[in-house]
Amino acid sequence: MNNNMDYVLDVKNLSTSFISDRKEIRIVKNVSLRLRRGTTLAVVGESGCGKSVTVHSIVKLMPKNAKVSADHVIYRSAKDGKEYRLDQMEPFGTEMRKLRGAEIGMVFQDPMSSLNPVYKVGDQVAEGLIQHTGMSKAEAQKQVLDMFRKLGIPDPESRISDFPHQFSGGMKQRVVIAIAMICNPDIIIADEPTTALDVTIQAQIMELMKSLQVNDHKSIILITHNMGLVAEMADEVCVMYMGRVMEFGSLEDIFENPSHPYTQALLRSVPVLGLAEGQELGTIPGITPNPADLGPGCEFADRCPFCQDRCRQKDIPRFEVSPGHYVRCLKFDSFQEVD
Amino acid sequence: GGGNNANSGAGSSTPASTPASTPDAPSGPVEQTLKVATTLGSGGSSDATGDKTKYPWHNPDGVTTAAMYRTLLLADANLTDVSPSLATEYTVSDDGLTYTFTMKEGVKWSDGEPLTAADVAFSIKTNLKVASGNAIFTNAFTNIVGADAWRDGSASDLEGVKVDGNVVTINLSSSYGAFIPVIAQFCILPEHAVKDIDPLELHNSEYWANPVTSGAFKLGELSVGNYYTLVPNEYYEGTPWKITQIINYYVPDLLVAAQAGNTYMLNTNSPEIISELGKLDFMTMYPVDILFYRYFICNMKGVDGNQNPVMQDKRVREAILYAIDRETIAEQLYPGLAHVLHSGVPNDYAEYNGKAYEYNPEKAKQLLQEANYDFNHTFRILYYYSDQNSIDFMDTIAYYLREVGMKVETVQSQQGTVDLFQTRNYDVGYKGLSAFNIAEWYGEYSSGNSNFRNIFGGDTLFDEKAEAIAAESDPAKRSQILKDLQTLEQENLYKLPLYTIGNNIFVNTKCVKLPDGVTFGNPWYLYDMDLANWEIIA
Amino acid sequence: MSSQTSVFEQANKKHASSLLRKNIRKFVNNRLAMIGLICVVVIVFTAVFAPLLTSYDPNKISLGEKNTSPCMEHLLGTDNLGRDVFARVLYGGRVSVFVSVMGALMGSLVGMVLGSMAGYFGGKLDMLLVRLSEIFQTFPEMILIMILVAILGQGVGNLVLVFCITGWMTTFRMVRNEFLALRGETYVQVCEAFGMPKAAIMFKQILPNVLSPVIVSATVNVAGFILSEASLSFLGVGVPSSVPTWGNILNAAKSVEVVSNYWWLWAVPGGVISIFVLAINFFGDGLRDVLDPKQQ
Amino acid sequence: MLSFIGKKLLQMIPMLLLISFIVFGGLQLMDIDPISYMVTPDMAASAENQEALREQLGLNDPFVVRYFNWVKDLLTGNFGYSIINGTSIANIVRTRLPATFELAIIALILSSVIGIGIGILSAIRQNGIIDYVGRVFAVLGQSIPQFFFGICMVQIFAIKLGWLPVNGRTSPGASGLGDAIVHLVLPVLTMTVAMCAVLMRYSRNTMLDVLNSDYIKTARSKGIPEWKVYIKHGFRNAMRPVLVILCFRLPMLIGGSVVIESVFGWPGIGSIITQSVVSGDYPVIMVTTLMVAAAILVASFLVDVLTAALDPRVRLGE
Amino acid sequence: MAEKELIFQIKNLQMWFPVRKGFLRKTTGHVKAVDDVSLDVYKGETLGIVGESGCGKSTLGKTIMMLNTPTGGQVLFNYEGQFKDITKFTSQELFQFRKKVQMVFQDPYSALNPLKKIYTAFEEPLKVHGVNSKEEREKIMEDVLKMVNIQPDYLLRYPHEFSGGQRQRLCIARALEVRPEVLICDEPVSALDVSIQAQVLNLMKKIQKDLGLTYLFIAHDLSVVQYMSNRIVVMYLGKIVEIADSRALYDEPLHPYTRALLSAIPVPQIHQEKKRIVLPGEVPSPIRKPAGCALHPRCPHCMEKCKQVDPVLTRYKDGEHMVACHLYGAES
Ligand SMILES: Nc1ncnc2c1ncn2[C@@H]1O[C@H](COP(=O)(O)OP(=O)(O)OP(=O)(O)O)[C@@H](O)[C@H]1O
Ligand SMILES: Nc1ncnc2c1ncn2[C@@H]1O[C@H](COP(=O)(O)OP(=O)(O)OP(=O)(O)O)[C@@H](O)[C@H]1O
Ligand SMILES: [Mg+2]
Ligand SMILES: [Mg+2]
Repeated sequence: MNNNMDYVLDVKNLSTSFISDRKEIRIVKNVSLRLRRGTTLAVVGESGCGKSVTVHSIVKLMPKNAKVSADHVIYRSAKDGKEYRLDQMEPFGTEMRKLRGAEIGMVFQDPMSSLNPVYKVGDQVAEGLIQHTGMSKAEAQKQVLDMFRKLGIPDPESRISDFPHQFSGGMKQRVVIAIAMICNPDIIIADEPTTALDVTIQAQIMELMKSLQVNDHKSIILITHNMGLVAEMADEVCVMYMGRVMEFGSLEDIFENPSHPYTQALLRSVPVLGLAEGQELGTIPGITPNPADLGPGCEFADRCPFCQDRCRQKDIPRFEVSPGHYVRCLKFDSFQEVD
Repeated sequence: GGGNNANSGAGSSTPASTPASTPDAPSGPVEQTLKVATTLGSGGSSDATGDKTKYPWHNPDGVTTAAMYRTLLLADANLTDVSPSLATEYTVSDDGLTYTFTMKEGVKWSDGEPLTAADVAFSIKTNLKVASGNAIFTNAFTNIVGADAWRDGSASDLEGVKVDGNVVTINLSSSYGAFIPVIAQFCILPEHAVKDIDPLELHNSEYWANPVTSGAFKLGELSVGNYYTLVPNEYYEGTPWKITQIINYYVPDLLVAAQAGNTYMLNTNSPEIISELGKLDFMTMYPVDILFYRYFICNMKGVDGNQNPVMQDKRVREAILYAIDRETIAEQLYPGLAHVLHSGVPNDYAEYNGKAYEYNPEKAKQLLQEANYDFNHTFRILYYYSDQNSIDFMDTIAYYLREVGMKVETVQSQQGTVDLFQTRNYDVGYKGLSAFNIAEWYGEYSSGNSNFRNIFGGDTLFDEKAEAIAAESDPAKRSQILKDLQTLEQENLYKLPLYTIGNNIFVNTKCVKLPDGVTFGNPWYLYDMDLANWEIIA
Repeated sequence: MSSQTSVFEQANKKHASSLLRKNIRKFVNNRLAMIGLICVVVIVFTAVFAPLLTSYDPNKISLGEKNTSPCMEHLLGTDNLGRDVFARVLYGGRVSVFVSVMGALMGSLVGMVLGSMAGYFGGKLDMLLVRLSEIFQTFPEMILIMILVAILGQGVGNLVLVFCITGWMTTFRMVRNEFLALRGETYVQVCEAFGMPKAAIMFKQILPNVLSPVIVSATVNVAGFILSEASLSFLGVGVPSSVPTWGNILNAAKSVEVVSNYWWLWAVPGGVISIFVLAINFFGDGLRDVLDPKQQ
Repeated sequence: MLSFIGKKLLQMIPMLLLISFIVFGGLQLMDIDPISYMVTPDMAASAENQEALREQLGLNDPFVVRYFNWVKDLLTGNFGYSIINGTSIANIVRTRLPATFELAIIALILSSVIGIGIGILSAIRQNGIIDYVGRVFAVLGQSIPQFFFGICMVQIFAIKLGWLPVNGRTSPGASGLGDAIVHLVLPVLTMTVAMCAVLMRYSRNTMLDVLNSDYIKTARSKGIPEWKVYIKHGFRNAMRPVLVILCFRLPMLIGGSVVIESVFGWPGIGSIITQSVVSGDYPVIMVTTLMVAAAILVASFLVDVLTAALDPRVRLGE
Repeated sequence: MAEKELIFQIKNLQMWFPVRKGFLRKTTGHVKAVDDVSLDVYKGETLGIVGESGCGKSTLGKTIMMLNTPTGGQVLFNYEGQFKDITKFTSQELFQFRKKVQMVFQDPYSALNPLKKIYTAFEEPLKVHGVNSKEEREKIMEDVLKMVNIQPDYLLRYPHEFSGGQRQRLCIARALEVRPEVLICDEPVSALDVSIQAQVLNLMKKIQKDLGLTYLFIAHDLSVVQYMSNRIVVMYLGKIVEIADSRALYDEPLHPYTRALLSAIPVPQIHQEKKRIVLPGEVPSPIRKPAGCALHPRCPHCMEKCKQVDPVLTRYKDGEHMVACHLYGAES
């Protein structure tokens, strides 16, 4: 087994529910995942499956109507070698704030709205730096300039004092990445960082992130629903469906040996460039259910071609089909069950 | 003549809204400041907006006017007797056409200029040319020889007024019974300060923001919209007043001002204010009996010949009087103040002929039916008082008229007498008149009355008698004329007299010590209140 | 195929009102909004059915019984002319509610029509109307109202007109902005692609979608107009004082004497005004929560 | 920024002209004979004298002539005279406008500070005590007729308790700040209560919106303290829509002073407008409303500038 | 490729939107959303249009449908062999034309009026186009619903009760109600989840086969376009840079932009070594287009000529493949 220290982030049985209209709806259910140092973990799944909620629960940036519980959420810092129990921290307490930004950087989906429209981008980037290092504004500006250069923002000296609305989408996303990177955090959590961008710009950003990861030895959690991006970026993949991790494994595990019916169907339904003429796409029948009216058992049962009665009876456990490759499907009940 | 209490134009407000004030007597260690108040609001005159002091040729009322201006003669509280003021003596010729006034020597204006007979002549002449002033003055001065020629500019001087040294002689072309009481209300203005002001705009002039005065006081400070203060006039030659300062506050509500101790004197006929003031033990009430008419005028016919068909039948007019339970209204709405009237002659006058319109709804209905009154017609009653009491009163009237089957709408006019005399879009108009004397009441019927001819069509029926009552001063003859007028009035019923309303004057006797023997009179006129001896004690 | 219609109809029963039902449920769950609604409904009902609730004529004067405190005979006492306060408040509500509701409705209507046109057609017309609304907005509302009353004269009808003239701007701006946004919505383009007439697109397709904020602002306006009516009575330029309205009744009771001696004369109309305004505001807030998903 | 200000200033000119035209034209609709107001028929000395007055005032000229004369006069600083009481309008404006502004500005500042402050606090502590109390206060403040509230305040604080003067702006003899302040308390309080309520509700809602936005999440993800998130990132963004609503409220503030001034005998422009309207003093109505409109235009211009200062998108153009 | 019947012939189509500024709203420039586009569309084919956001794809689609009034050029439509210029149509003719060409839009969530029942949304176009009897309308509605696999009784629901995929199917069905010959699909699946996307794409293919429709398929995702189309048009800043058979485009992309686009698309296959061409910089705003070839500031093969002369669309090796690039200028 791997040394625990290899895992920067270790999440065990994270559950989140929201209370709305006096009803409690479980959105994320017993999610366990581990992020290996220096690698990229991709979280995939369709819209609304709880990807964002999962990572936001980890960094405790949740609205007031959320209830989060977990067996543990451990962050292992490379800087001081300590273990931090994120699940036991106050969401906006000093401990948590010290980690946020400094050790865990976040990049959000929509660059257009992630930047405060009324402040200069340079100041926004420097803000976290000043907060965590206490350095002067001038020093911070220098670092910001460096970071802008590194991220390939042209003409950084002048752009540093521009406002967000003067930036194009791709440039804004770079600024957002700069905000996440400026304190040199161990982990970068990127929540669909390119969904709002064009392919050619997406390619630019992805190249950038990849190089950051490789050169600076960062650990990245990449949330996406683009299987192509996963294939290009990830080392390990976590496939989510309706708040559950359906399958977790290395890139090879997922792409060459997709085990969960959902993963299989997902991979088949994506059009691939150069598909032979007349070749049909695989489809997933049915529609995505509403999290509020899910019954017991497997969440995918209604759309699953292999569904049996027992799939609908109780929560499906995780089976380890090969080392580090976990599947939540009763088809694999011959394998060892892990909690 | 008579000051019309209903200062119409702006839909004059409650009777309580007229400024009340009294100076009071000095002495003692207490600072001798008399506080009075003027209501802001309704009414466009400058003192109602707090921009200026009062123009004394409207209603010459109040402590402040008395403190600032003087007249040739000073009337007593009943306006019957006069005593010398600016004039040391006066004479009247036997035919009642020539008046001479001998001016007191050494009188000065507040700016040090001497006050002379020329100022008197100037004031009378100017008054004839002003656009706005109390009708009592115009009515009286129109009788001066050459008044018309002077007014229309065909004469360069007013023939009937002559100045000779310190004697002013006034010649009338026809006798005018109330000439002396009117003179006792007429404030003399300084020629040297006023002569350059266009008489047409005199009432509006900025001059009133800082006028030159002849009385014991002159303006101290005017804080627009807040207050003005009066301070002693060092050129005043008479006995100095004990009071050393008068503050006139501009207030939204007189009662509140009284409660807060911001006015030591006010007058009112509103039962609500009376009862509330009654609770303040420091306010002492002095009832005054005055000729304050409340009445309906029937919209008959304009000089333009435009007739209002509804009111033509006399039975309809009569029915209205029968339909309203005036006794009860007087008792309930103006307890102790209102007295029902059956003509222009109050019931307690000897001349009252005894004809009474008692509450009799059946008779009213019958009369209406006889007159073929159209019960689907919406009967419009116009009024311009905006105080709650008047609104209540109108509601009550409307209620009684509805009870006899009429459809009634009461309309509160913002544009007061304009609607009353010019627009004339009503069946009866509710009006008040604080009459100087009874002749003023009957003068309204006269075809020469420029306002009422618009309503009564310039009917000459009353002319002769109305003129006679104004001119006559012999009591016996007056009595006969009054009786005739009364009959004529009741035969025609152009005006429906409702009642007279008395007034109560309140004085803050905790702060003001009144001299012995002071009597209060009509608060809208000038009279001798012995102000020089008022004293502030708290 | 004949069975088809019935399929539609059956399904209709099952689904038709689910959106409505959901919204109603949401609204019912909002306690304040429900209280507001109940108050408004109760007050409006009592006003409408005033003759059934009281046998007194609001104008019936009975000078012998003036200023009676509340008793069995006169539930809320009588005023200084012996008129039954309960009856007056009920009948007064008719006028006040009518004036404010009609004012708000007409204002919204004008605002909606102008706003739709400005938003849909844009360009010069839009610029013109926006300028116009800005100018109207530059005048203090109270002053504008007073000037209009001076021009038009007093009266219930005129007051409605005045409220309409002074109240259309907010609706106008709202509708216009919504239209500018909705004009680009795909379903509008779909309609255009089908060649539907412009008027139908404007009024049948887009307008219903802007109704909810309009309704909310109309409720707010109703509350505002109730207060304006009272203020105008105070200034003496409102509904003629012989007509009982809440404003007139309260205004009649503003004298110090009444305030300190006859509490029911001011507390009742004052209370009704405040409760109604409060209730309308609560109701409006609730509606906003239900109708405007952004605010949740 | 300068060109922005210049452009805004230029835009005000046609606005003002239009407003002046509307004001002038509108008031011609008032079917009134100014003479009847200048000289109340009761006190009318004689008909000929009145006719002379009419001609003298140029009231017999055609509409357009009168409009241009009026505008010309205005531009040359001749505001004319009240037809009711002859006071020079320049004088009225000079003496009254400051009083109204004093009241309006103090109430504006006070209500903004309180209203926005509480609004933002209650957004931050949504469903907390402040939120609850603030909301109750807000709805209450909005639901009591202003004049009635004012009258009650006078009765309680001036008459019963005697702490404060009943009306007016200054007392005779007394001068200085203390005197001014005691006179201001009640009118300002009355005005603030209603104004506050709206601002409170509005700023609470916008702050809530802002707090839900992505950049707040970004700010939090940097690990900066919560108060900084609220003040730096939340407040400044929430201010912009609040400023807009404030701008819309300005007319109401001045309009509200109409009632307040009547209740408290405050010698401001509001009470003059009331009286002019009631008495048909149209030159005064025209000039004073024009002044008020101009003042509001200027104020909203200031708000625009402030908005631009707050928001670079406005300042630099989209 | 021969014997194909033309259905649309687009000649030098131009759609410029004026940019107005300032108080007086003076026109200070133009957004050249579609600039001199010429294109042939054949009956029964699927013509894909790709390009980055803002390059004018939607504008092109809408202009062909005359939802925008073009500022220049012609759009000829085949009326039984006769080509008529629809840009000159009267409003009545246009109204009739709307039956021939319909559009499916990107966002199925806003394509249905949230306040109207689906039934109403389906009924309205039929009413407008003169199907007056209720039975007839319901028959048509039922037919089109069958085509998209939605039960007829769903019609009485409100849009919010449907998922994105269902809504998009409803939108397609509604467009089919008037029996169009051409369907312009403006990014019909980009708002949908991957798992749903495939359903809709397959359905569209099936419908096309059944009804013999012509598709103009607009998307920014080249893989989707390629899956759907016979021929592909690549646009950049309002201009067509390349037109090719979809296979040919994949096998032999000519234009540097097309190549970059192809290489930028992430492929969901692992162990695939790929040389990615990353275009530097951003797509310029269509208000300030660079002179010469619009791509030149970002192009790795930029030549001096590219900065001055705008290349025209020319046939490559006289085939169906057309490209607008100076790199191939010599060969044509
Ligand atoms: N504050 C909240 N209150 C209630 N429900 C919420 C809240 N935030 C998210 N949800 C619900 O949680 C579910 C998962 O949301 P989440 O944002 O994690 O999805 P996602 O996988 O990130 O989807 P996407 O790809 O669209 O970003 C959704 O059904 C959403 O409605
Ligand atoms: N009505 C309009 N007025 C002004 N500019 C417009 C208008 N419609 C589109 N544009 C501009 O034209 C250009 C092309 O827009 P279009 O919507 O056609 O792009 P697109 O390729 O469809 O982009 P996307 O992939 O984002 O849908 C854009 O810059 C857009 O801003
Ligand atoms: Mg997400
Ligand atoms: Mg598009």
